[in-house]
Amino acid sequence: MNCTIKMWLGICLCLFIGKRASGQSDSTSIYVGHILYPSSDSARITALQKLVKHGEPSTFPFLAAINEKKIFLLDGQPVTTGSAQQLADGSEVFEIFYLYPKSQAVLNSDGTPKLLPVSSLEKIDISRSDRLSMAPILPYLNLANPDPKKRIIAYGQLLTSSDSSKINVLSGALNLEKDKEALTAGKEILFQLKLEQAKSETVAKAYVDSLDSNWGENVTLILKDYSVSGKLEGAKKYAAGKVTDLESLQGRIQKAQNLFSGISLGSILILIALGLAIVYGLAGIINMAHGEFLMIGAYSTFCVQKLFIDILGIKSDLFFFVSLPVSFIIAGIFGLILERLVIRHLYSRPLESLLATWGVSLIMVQLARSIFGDLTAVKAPSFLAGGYQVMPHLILPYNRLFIIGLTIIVVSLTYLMLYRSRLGIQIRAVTQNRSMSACLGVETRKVDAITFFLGSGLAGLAGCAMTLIGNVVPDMGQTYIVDSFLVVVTGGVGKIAGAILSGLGIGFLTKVLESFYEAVYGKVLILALIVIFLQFKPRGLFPDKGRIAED
Amino acid sequence: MEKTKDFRLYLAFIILFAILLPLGNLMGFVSNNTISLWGRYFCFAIAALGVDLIWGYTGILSMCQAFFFCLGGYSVAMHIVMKGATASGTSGSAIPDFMVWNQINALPFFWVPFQSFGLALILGLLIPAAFAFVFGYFIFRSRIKGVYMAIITQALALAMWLLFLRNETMLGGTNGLTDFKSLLGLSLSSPGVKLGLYLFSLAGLCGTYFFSKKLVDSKFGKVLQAIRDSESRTSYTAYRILDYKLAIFIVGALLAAFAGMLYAPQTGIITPGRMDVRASVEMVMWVALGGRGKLKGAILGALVVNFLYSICTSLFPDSWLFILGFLFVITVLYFDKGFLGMIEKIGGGIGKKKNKITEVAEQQVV
Amino acid sequence: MLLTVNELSVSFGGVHALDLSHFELNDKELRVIIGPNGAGKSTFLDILCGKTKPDSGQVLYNDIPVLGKTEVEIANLGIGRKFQKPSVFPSLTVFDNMLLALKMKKSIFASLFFKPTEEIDVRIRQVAVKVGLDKELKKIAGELSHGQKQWLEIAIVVLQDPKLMLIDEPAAGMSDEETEKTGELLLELSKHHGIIVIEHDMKFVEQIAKDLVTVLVRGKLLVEGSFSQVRNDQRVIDSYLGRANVQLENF
Amino acid sequence: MKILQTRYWGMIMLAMVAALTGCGGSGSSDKKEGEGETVKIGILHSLSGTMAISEVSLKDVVLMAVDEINAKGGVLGKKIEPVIVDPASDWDLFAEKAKELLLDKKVSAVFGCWTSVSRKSVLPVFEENNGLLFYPVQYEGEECSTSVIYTGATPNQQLIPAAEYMMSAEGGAYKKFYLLGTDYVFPRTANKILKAFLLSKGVPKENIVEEYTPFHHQDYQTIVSKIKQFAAGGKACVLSTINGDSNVPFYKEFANQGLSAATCPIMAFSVAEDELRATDTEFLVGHLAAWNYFQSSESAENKKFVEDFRAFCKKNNLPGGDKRVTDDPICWAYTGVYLWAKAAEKAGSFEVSKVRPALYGLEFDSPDGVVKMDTKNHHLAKPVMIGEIKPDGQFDIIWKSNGLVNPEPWSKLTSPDKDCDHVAHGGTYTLTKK
Repeated sequence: MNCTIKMWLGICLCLFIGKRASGQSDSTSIYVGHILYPSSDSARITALQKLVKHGEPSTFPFLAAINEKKIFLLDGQPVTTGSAQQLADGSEVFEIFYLYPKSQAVLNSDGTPKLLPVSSLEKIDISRSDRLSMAPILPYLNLANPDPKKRIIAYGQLLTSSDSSKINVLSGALNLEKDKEALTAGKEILFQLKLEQAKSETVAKAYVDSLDSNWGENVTLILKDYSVSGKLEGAKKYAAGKVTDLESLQGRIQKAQNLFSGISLGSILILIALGLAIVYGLAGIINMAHGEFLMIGAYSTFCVQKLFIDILGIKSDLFFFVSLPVSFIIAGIFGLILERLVIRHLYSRPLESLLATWGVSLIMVQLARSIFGDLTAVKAPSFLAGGYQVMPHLILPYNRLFIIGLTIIVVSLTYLMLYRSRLGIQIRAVTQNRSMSACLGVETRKVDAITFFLGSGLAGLAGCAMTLIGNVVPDMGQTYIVDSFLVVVTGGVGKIAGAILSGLGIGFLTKVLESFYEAVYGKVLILALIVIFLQFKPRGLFPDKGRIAED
Repeated sequence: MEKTKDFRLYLAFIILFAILLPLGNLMGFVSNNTISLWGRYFCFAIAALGVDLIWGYTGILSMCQAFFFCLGGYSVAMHIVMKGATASGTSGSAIPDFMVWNQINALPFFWVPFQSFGLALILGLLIPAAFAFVFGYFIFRSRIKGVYMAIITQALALAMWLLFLRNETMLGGTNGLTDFKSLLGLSLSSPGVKLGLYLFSLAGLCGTYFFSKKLVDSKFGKVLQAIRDSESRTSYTAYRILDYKLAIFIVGALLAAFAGMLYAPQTGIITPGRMDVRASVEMVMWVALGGRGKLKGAILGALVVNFLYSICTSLFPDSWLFILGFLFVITVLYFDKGFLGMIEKIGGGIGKKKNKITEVAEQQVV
Repeated sequence: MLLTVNELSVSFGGVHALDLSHFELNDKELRVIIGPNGAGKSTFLDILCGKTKPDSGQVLYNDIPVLGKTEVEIANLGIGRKFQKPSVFPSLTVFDNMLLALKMKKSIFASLFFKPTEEIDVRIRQVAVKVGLDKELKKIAGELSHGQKQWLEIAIVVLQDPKLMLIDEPAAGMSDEETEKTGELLLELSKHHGIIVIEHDMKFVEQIAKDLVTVLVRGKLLVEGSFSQVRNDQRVIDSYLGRANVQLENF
Repeated sequence: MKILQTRYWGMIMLAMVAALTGCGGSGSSDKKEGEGETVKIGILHSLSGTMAISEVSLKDVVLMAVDEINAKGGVLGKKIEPVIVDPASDWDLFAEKAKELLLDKKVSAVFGCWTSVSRKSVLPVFEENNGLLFYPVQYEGEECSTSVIYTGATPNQQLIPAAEYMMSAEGGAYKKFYLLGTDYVFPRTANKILKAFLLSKGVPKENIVEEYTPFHHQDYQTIVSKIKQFAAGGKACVLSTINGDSNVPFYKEFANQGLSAATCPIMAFSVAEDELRATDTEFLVGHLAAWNYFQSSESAENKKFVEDFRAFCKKNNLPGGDKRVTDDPICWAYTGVYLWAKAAEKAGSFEVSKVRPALYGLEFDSPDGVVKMDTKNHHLAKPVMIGEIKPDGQFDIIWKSNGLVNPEPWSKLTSPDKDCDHVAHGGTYTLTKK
């Protein structure tokens, strides 16, 4: 950190050499003093404005700290905090840096960096309106910020800056830029500025090409603007041509994005519908409480997180991996209890089971409400934040990718379990002919219980995954439940392949329709499509075949 | 014997609801709130009769009855709102308030017929019937039944609910239609009119009950039960199942719509909240809890469940969901014939008085 | 010719369930179809009554094409079906079961405004006596014994007054005495109706096979002839033997 | 036998009449107002169903205010007795429960409702029966009922200052506005007013986009990618009226697709501390919200209020205990009880017709500082603030209005011809143009 700060200051200085006479004047120190100890409200803002006007590089670290709202006093000196370290008792301490007149680390007498908790520092509150008066100088403050995101913003701010030497400053800064994303963004600004100033068509065209090959976030917009308001006719046409190309490319990217969204919604539906399909296939039970097992899974994840952070004091993402099996098992156990207490008595009466499970879902929702209150959420693990950038304009969020991956794994495991294991054979046997299986020595009751455990557990797993995209509320189970019922019906009752195919189909169609119509009309259209589909395939995608099945 | 038992039961029902409660209200023992509560329960009971005909007798589990209920409710509400707009005549226009707020300047075409009360009544029945016909035709044609039927109708209810929530539908969005002033020139806030609506609902319930009873006792009703028992046998005995299912689906929709028409003016508001998935499942619940396949069971279920809902949300605001939830589960588990079956069982336990109580639980099938 | 079938074929998931080149039935003929399990006997009846759609072929009933018609249309043409597993209306009374089956207008409105008459009552009682259910008319059909259900289903088919009856294993689950009674009933019915019977019980087949017997094997017609011809046909014995079928003992 | 049967039936009938009127009867047998030591108030907030998430806290804070007032001796020498019912997020049940509270329980005032539809549902009931409802939530305006005291904000007390702020140099001088909301009446009306305001300030039409999602919408992929396209080129912000549980998925998706508060801030009108309580605020940090009250207000009154509320929740073993937070509706629900108590003291009676006029112009030292009832239109004048979301789910107050902002139930922008005055015009009236 120490080294970063030094580098930062160095760059600041480099960038400004030759631009402004550098040097520490007495007035600067006075203004700094005014900011730290203002004699009146207006004194602080006047001093700040003065400092901004002077643009003294030596004050930049100080101003940047103000802008970051990370300015403190230590023994009367302005300081800021650096990276944090965790102590054994869980509390956090920070490295401390002096800001003015010199930016350097605060050291202990033995030369090691001094570590202090924030509470031992005196915080200086500087209002947002005061902070905003630094706007003209902000790009320069952040051009060398260690955080690439901040640098991107700084580059963007240069665009509207009235500074005549901004192109040189920007090129200088970009020479030092290491981050790929920030480089692209910075180059885009640079080329745009140069394009605007280009005098000859060949030069302008070259910059249009550079912009195109650089392919930043706003390239279409920039070229479009230029094709309308540019000065050179030939280059304008050239830019317009590029815009058409880019737009068709963007259309394709949009399609890819829709495809991805469809797959990701589809995989959520599959994850939920899988358990439903298994339970439903076995006993013909419409489990209205299925959504509530999802909720149980989500709350289990929440509890595991609480256990890790509040009780065990482990602040890592480990909890999420623990909570995957835990949510499966806890939801499964609840399913087992439900099966033992209620469903067991209802295997011969599937429609009654619908009503009983409806009652159970009421109880479970209220139970969750009185235990957990109403709104909670799981903090998503940090490695799932953000997304994978396939190309500019196409980001695949990690959490969605994770859910897709999880779905693939869960579906494969379920498939293996059902079609490659002894238990699977028993489950399928009971599904097809309960009494015959019983005659052949299959313990149907045990199989029933295990199936229910699995089905509910899968819902719990889905609930755990759902914490990545939504919050955890007692009635969260209701959101996707009708959709996943539709998936089961369209796929063909009790058919895993059907659930996968129809889940993907419904997810994909929803997203495609959503991009044309609004979400609601999309839903109505989907229903109409499903009804039409069932005209031709009344028993879903994969119906049971043969003579007996038709009774 | 059966006849006299039935007769006594009917008499008791009539004395209680048509004489004792209204008299009590006029004399001030029974509050207006109680009267309007029961008036609304009767509407639910009418809708429950429809559910029982479709599900209890024919075996089609329809989970979109609340949607038909709301279609009826909305049509009457549209008429009332329109009349209110004409009466208040804000800036000379006859456009309901919520449209003015949403900057809709011309009355949407589908609102026009509802200016007439007669047309509103006819459309309130015609639209659900037509809807039931079209939707039912495609569903029954492709022989969707059982669980499939339940889920498809549930999805229909969901889709329609979402549609009605939209403001573009021009039916008031989430807020629905409200601010009902008067119906046929009678102020809806006066106690007399409220009592009148109560009695009218009661009469409606009795009328639809006897209509339904006639229906299920006729050969038509027997065909319905035959369809429930064995669809294939019914069609090999030359009955066109599609016709019968469609007919009873439409009758059920009509009953629900009729109930909705009575319901809206008594409640003072109709919103899409009345037609969400939950509302439809609840209607099925009433019938299941009361006793499926028995008309009296449907009525009993609708009245008892709603009465409990009203009381429990006031007496046990924190735990009523537990109470109702457990009631559902226990009834389904141990009294598979619903409240009627429960009365029968308890009656059986008392022994000597059995012959008096079982009449309540009399079966439709002799 | 009451029924003519040409080149009828159907397969389930790639397996040929039925591949019948020609089949004929005269009016008022009682035909018995036998064959090992999976020979396509029930599938044949399923096609005739409209339950299963064949892949190709032609079925003429009184020179009217049957294929493509719905179950109800076929029933109205005069084809009645009794299933292997008794299929009655278990929650209705025996009387109501029979009333619903009785030949009359069966549209919605006809049912709505139906009034019971003396004539109908008499007709139902007649048939009830014939099948031995005259004492059980008020009973709920679901409470009948298995054999009684079989008879009730036969009564249902009879009351439809079809020209062609398709009867699938009428004697299954019946005592010897009941079986014999059923045989007599079928023989009597064949005086007025064309009947196709599927049966495994060879004693029973012997009792009722006054006309031709057809043997189906693996969906194909193997032999057609009198009962004694068929019983002594080597191919028939082989096909039963090849399948190690228990019915051979009765043969 | 015959006699036995008749008696049996008689008994059943009597029992049934008693049972049927049970819920009504218990009310009428209670002490009449003015006779006993207590005065009843009704609490009409959903404790179950979808709205419980927000409304339970309001019930809690109303009970706390009641406790406080009772501890100081009550109102007019009488202790307040709260009657709690659960309308279960069922709009029809709201009307039913309102009737029950007014007719059977005979309460003097009702504190309740959150959603607009629940208020619309009970409105006729209160007007018919001359009840008084204290409604604590920000709402869409365009209403001016005699029976409702609106302690929440009108559109001009929240939307316009926020939009002005976003357009100002201080706020970031944004030029493009994406108006995103849940599809119901508040966002619709709010966006209508916002749009009118933005257009009047010279924002071109193509720089304003309006979009709605259904309640409980969870999947914001498509919409966020639309916003991303819209925001390309910079100077764009989102004005969000997304409600309740849709917020977290929206913000998560926003961050995951690479948008941030620095590039495209979200100004929210329906995200308060209570919704952020215990949620994963990581994705929300830096985004903005406009309210009339924030828990982070530095005043001594507010600090005491927050501590009292926590202590109350802990004492009564409510979920969340001493980690509970306060927010705008909670503050106004609390203020409502005091306003009512003060007005009753001032009027010397609990009668609605006397309490109502006593409310006009009434001042109260709320946790938010001194607020003042309007002299004629049943709404509350109060300060407006803009806050920046902090990682701990609290707000950094970055802007505050100068003094109190007066309520405008009819927005001057969309309904210039209408106003609300209960003193001279008996409610909504149309201004005569000159």
